[in-house]
Amino acid sequence: MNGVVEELTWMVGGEQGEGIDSTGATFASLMNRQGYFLYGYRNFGSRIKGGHTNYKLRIATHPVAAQSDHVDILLAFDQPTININAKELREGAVVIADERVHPKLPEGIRASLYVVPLTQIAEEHGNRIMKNMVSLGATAGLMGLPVEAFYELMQKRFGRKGNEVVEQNMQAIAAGAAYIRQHYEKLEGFDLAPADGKSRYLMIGNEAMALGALTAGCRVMTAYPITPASDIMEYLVRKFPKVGGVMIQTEDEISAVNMAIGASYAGARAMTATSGPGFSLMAEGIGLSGMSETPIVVIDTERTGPSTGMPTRHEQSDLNMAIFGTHGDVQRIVLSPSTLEDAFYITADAFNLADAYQVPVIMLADFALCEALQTTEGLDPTQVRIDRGSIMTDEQLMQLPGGGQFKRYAITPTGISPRTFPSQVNGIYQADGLEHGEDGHPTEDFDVRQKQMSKRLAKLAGFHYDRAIDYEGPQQPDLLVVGFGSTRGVIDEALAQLRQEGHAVARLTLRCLWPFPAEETTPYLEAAKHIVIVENNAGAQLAGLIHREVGYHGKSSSLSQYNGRTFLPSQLVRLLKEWL
Amino acid sequence: MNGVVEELTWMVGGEQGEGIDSTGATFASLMNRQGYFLYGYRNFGSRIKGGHTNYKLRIATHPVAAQSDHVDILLAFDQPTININAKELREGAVVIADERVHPKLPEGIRASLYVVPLTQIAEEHGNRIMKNMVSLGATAGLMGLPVEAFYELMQKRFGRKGNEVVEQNMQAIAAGAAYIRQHYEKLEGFDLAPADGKSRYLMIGNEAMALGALTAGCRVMTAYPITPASDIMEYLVRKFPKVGGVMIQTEDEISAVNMAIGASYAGARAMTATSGPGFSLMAEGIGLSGMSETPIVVIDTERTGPSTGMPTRHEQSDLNMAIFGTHGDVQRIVLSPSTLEDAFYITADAFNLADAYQVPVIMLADFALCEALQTTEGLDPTQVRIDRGSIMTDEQLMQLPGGGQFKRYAITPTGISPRTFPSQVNGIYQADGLEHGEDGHPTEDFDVRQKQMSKRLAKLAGFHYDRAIDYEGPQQPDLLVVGFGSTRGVIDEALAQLRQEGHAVARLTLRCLWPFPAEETTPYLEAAKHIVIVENNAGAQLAGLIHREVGYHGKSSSLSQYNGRTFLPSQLVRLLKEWL
Amino acid sequence: MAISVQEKKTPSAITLKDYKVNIRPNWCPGCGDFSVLMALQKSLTALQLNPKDVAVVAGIGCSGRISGYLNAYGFHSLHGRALATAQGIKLANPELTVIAAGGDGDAFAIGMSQTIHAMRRNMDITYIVMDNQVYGLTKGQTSPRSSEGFKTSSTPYGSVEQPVHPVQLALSANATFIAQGFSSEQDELQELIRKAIEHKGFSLVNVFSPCVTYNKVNTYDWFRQHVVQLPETYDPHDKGAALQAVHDTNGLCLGVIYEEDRPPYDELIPGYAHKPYFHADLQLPTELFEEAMAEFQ
Amino acid sequence: MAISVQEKKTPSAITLKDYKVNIRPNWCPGCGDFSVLMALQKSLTALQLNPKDVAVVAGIGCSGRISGYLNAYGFHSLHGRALATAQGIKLANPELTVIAAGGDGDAFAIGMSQTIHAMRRNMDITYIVMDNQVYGLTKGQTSPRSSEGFKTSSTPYGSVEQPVHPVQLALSANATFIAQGFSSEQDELQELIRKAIEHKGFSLVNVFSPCVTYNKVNTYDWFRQHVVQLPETYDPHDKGAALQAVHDTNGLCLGVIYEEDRPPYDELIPGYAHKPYFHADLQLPTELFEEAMAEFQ
Ligand SMILES: Cc1ncc(C[n+]2csc(CCOP(=O)(O)OP(=O)(O)O)c2C)c(N)n1
Ligand SMILES: Cc1ncc(C[n+]2csc(CCOP(=O)(O)OP(=O)(O)O)c2C)c(N)n1
Ligand code: SF4
Ligand code: SF4
Ligand SMILES: [Mg+2]
Ligand SMILES: [Mg+2]
Repeated sequence: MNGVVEELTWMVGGEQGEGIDSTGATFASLMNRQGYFLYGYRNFGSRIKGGHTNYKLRIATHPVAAQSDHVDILLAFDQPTININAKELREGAVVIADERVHPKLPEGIRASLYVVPLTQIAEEHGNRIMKNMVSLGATAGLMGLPVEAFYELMQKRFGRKGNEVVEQNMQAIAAGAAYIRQHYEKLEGFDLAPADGKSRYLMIGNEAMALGALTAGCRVMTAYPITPASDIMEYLVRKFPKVGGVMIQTEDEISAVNMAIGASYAGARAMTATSGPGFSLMAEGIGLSGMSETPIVVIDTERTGPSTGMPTRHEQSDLNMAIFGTHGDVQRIVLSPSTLEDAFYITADAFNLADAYQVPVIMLADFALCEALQTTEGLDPTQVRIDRGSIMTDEQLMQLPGGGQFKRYAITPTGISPRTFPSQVNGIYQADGLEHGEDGHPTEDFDVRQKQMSKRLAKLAGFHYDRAIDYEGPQQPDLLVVGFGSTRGVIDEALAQLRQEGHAVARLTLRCLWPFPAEETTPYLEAAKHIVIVENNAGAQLAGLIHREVGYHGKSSSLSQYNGRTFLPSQLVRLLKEWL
Repeated sequence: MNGVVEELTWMVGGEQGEGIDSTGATFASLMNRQGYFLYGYRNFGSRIKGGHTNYKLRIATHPVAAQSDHVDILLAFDQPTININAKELREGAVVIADERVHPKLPEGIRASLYVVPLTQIAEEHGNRIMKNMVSLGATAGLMGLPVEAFYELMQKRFGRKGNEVVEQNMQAIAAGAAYIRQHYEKLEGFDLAPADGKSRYLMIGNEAMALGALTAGCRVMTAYPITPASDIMEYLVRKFPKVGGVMIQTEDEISAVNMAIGASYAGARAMTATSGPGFSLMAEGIGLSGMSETPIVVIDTERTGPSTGMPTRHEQSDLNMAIFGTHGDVQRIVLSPSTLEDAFYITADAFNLADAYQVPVIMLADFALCEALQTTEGLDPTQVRIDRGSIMTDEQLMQLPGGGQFKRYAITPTGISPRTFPSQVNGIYQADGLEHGEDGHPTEDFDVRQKQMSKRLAKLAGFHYDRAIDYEGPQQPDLLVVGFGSTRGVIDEALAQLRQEGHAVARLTLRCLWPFPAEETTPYLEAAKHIVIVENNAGAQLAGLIHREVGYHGKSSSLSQYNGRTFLPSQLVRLLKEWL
Repeated sequence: MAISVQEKKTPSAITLKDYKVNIRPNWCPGCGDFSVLMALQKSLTALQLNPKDVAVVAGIGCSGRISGYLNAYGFHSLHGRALATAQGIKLANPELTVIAAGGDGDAFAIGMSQTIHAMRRNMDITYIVMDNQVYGLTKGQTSPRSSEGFKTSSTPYGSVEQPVHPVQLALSANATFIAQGFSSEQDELQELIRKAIEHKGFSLVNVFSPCVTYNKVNTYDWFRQHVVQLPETYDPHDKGAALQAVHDTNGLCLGVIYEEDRPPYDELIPGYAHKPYFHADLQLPTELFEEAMAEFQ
Repeated sequence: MAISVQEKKTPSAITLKDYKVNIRPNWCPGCGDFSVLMALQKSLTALQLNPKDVAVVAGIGCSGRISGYLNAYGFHSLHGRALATAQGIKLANPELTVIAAGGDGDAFAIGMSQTIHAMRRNMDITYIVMDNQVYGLTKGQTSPRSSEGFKTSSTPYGSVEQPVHPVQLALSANATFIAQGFSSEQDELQELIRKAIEHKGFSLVNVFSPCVTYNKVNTYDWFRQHVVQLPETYDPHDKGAALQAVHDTNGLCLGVIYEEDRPPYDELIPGYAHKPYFHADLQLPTELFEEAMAEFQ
């Protein structure tokens, strides 16, 4: 086809509470149904109404896993949307704005301004809130999308309100499209190449993690609301009744983590999810989980810190806390999903690992991964097996010599001691946060302490996790870019571009941060000429971790961004070139 | 003099609640008054009455800062005391035990057992609780100490109960001494060389820290009881009325840390003190202190972890938590006293540093340092200057252009912004745990965020602390032993012995752990042939920190002990020889 | 001895303008918190307190933004910890008028322990709870104040927990001043806040401050229909009567519900300085240091 | 629906010996906690519960050691968090008899919020507070239950805070069963604990359990002189009467003070499995997974 493009970035912006989210979601859904790959990123503030918000949607014929550099089409419901986002507009972009706000382009911006009476058209079609539909129609008009494409979606959305409503909305869409076609010349560069029409799924990382937990058999979730973790509790509370599970909103995060520990002790797969401030409050509980060897899964959805920070902005700054937070030497596992699929499979793994090693497992997920809307080809529940680890069967228990309590913390070569659950005959023991002997009773015997602590250390001594790392690129790159979490997508995109320019560059993503996968990473770190550690925090926390665990101080550099934004591909390309 | 020794170790043991502590303290006081140097270590369990406890007192004509390897004299009130401590007895040691318990020495122990009717003699002198005095008399008899030496002490202790009581106790002491002299031959090796008679001071680290805080102008302390930190609140609550200060026992550690933050915001020098579990609960508050740039001092008295662990045993395992605990990137300073004098001066420094950099300062003190009784020649309050850092004077404020709030978080080259206190005219601002602009109001502007976070980073970028390290030994040692906290004393003693054996060994003690004193330590680390990092935790936390910050993975080894005990000099000598 | 409100008056009269700042609250139009803010500003003006002598400490929530919306020293602290911070401020400078403020989640969920202990501790501070019976800022989950059956994103099938009763709890926790107001009754609210500040000791003002976005049950109208004014004859000094009133009105009575004369905490601290520490000479007198050292000999 | 106590009876009768362990409590001789332990063991025996079906969760304190002194599944959790852990256990296996226990510091200082919220949540668990009005394990500091003027190492000049009133708080927090006992009245205490366990929903048994080492004021004798038995005629179903009784006896009444029939939490959870999860098939049915995925199309 002539002049078609393989991807476009569309943004809708306006005041918080004006329906920006739903406009974005509707459009995303539409494009998903066409078979496009999407990456949607919501920019919203920590307030309910008012203030600028926008929804940036990247639409492509190929998988995309990062925000794009530029906006091609900006749908502006107010003038601030234009002002704030003007610098993101590519040369030749189109701004569609509501006539009612008397829109103007800032000086120096080389874009076309399409002034459309969005509100007026909506009102003419019966209701000003249909402004959103009119604007989607205008978008369709600009992109040469047939308005009929909306029909199924409108059916799904307004069907139960009656055909009339569906029709009304369709007409509003058509009117928006028509207005553009009538008043503005067709522009090159806005026609998307047709998609493959395949049916795919669109979800955010939080949903994928919640679904992963559900699939892994998690049946008790305890949580206290906090941005951006609340999605997870809100998802599970809706799903749990179907599987007999329970989500309980606790009075605080301290209760949440301790309740999860209780539930796990009594045999449930239990989890909690929180973000920075709540995660800090869980420090003591995570220590109890470690000391009492009670498995739990804690999802920490990172946001801009420290303290309350910027609750609705991106960051990756809880790595230190996840690995080193809580007093004393607490054995734990820290995992970090880097894709939507990771969010699902690694969360499911987290439950198996927690059960296998009887430790707290922390899922460290960053804001962008948690909240960005992404396309997946599908998630495979058959890849999720449920393995509850070392548990005494009733038969085994019956064969134990009677008398005395069960040796829950038996010293074993692996450090892993089979456990029992309350109500099992012959399995009685005490779980304890104090140092304890084999039967769980507190001790102050120096030798027993030594043995129990060594046992706990032993558990993770030879830890290996299949998904610990993901490497992509030549074996002896000039530059190895290391990262974790959502940076994977943008790094891939930047590296693709650098490779096109002839550079030998590679990516190493850490999906297990602790126990640090030294064996898995060392060959790659060793082979690289230079290493750049890319992360979204001010403390270069991943760099510090790598230095601590395997060194390479001399040939590694740190690239940290901590303004609440994700890296953009072209920005990363530019920054990485410093080392090329 | 013939056959005198330069030091002796005496231990008294019995059931918790039997007055073991006070017997030890009395003897320590006596020897202090003679001018001996002392190191007293109490071994007690996390229970109130019952269970074995002992008090081990090292008495020397020269400074001592560690437990000794062996016990010379064991005063045993019960048989378990003999059994438990038998392996610590040096060959030829004397065990003085109460006849009433029919004491026996375990097989293979080459010591003399002096069976003395302690209780009976006490009863004969009027009161069985004087058993303790009788036993001290027996000790005196063995050591050839004149019983008159006790007189002043008895006066001080029982003076207000009347002369009769003093006399009664003196007679009990005399009877104990006489019994030994009459029934047992004088042994070689128990006569201490005379001390210099100089007046010195005997205190525990917690008292030195509390006094340091008081001297530095701390006037608000908020705390929740916990072992081994409670001494500090209990000391200050008694002293504060004299200086108008206030100690408030809060409902928990969360309140404690936030109340301290409030007090500091309003102009007080404020602190809190806790141990592991409480320290974990303070994670969120420490983040708020960092983000709002409100100085506070937090003393963490480490005990055996993780979780509730062993509350009355030694450990150094909160280093990771102190430096890396709390979500997000929180700027902080972590100091660690290594001697009694450090406990005083560095605590005082902590308040100046907190005020200077407007950050939380964490005093990481280990159990042995907090609780061991040590001799000091004196503490000099004139070395403690009070510097409140950058504060706007009323005059400066009056000269500000009116209108708008005070720019509390002004961007400055050093990152340090002058502050005001409520009630100052023209100084109104909001302190905030959310990201904020210069006037403290919340912001979600990416650039402002970037600037404020960079400002906070800048504060500690070139941080230098005079007392950051202490080095002792040759410039190019074959072995450099690195440690922090109370290990300093025992390392010194071990190294002295190794030097006598001709080894070139040196000690590097870190008294500032964060910001890591890379510049100060690198020359020493570089110069050493091999490095051994000695610490009392299972996670080799200090080793990890050094690796992270400056590397030397290749030539450094880790020596960790985590059974709740301190290292002993001969043990350390033996262990270190592995690298010599 | 806390400095009395009278003494703080400055020669030039304080006007409402002195408490205004140039920042537009980010609350939703119609949010009950606007009225609370205005009532607070008016009370402080009525008391002729100089803004520099007032510290407002807020928790985290929509309500928690209040500290940034008036001209006074402010501390936007942590979720649930405003009272702890506020008490610290009061201790460090007893001459300040200290107001803590926050939401119902702040006060009665995560901050429940802080709330009850502040009440029994009875420092001379005022706590304003903006009680909208929902979590506003986190987008509408249930709160411990939500009624049974209340549907939210975290309780899609309706809440199954008994709500907490702020006034009853405060009565059991020995709070010495307890009032309840309603955003729609701004004049009364201003009066209540003024009295609360004047009260020597801990004062609670629980305010029904509707969340127009997430609480479609406890709306302005709902409150208008359900609140009950305490009669003129009501004597707030009788705890029994207070309990009865709360019981009879299902917790929905407005006015000063309870008041008791009890010396505030700072008057009871032995040897307490009773003045701002930042003005004080912090040097430890030599004789005190020596006395302290002598104990170690 | 919680399994009723009757159904749990095993053919071979449970005797006190079944609840004994071979560990000597490390409490001081004479500590009130011995009696609480014995009363608990006797109640469980009286109820003919099999030890394997009982979980005892304790906090940290002298009192907190109780979970290790009887033969039952135990969890020695964190200071102030026994109730959170206990609720988690109950959720995961509603067939268990879950007892939480701890000290007054545990319950009313650091754990205050957990205590109040557990009460209003009304899960079917029993909470035994060993209320000695002091911090025992940390060597005798003041507790929120200490009376004004009480001298301790942390209040050498006497406590200046109002103590908290467990029963009043529990009444305001909607606890559905509230009893108070005394270590010296072991038979009654055993009876109270038994009734508390039988009660469906949250039950509080606050026990005056003297600390003979650190509390020289509220001694056995002191309690003997001050406690008041509720009369035979007393009806625990009347909240007003309960409040009155507590008021009249200065909080020192013994007996079942309040009792109310309200469905426990787990009966109200929509779709809840009501059976131990560890027996359940955790595999997510394919149709449910597909249904879930379809929502993302
Ligand atoms: C420790 C912690 N947990 C959770 C949050 C997230 N959070 C912010 S405000 C809020 C509750 C808001 O409800 P409320 O206190 O009633 O205030 P409102 O917004 O309704 O005024 C929560 C849970 C947080 N900031 N800190
Ligand atoms: C988070 C935390 N803070 C403090 C402590 C120390 N601590 C242990 S027991 C206790 C209080 C004991 O009092 P109480 O709960 O009344 O129990 P009692 O010993 O009197 O039975 C405290 C403060 C702790 N273990 N954990
Ligand atoms: S969400 Fe509710 S509480 Fe928050 S600002 Fe809007 S109306 Fe007010
Ligand atoms: S200190 Fe008190 S509470 Fe603790 S065991 Fe002794 S008597 Fe009991
Ligand atoms: Mg609210
Ligand atoms: Mg107690």
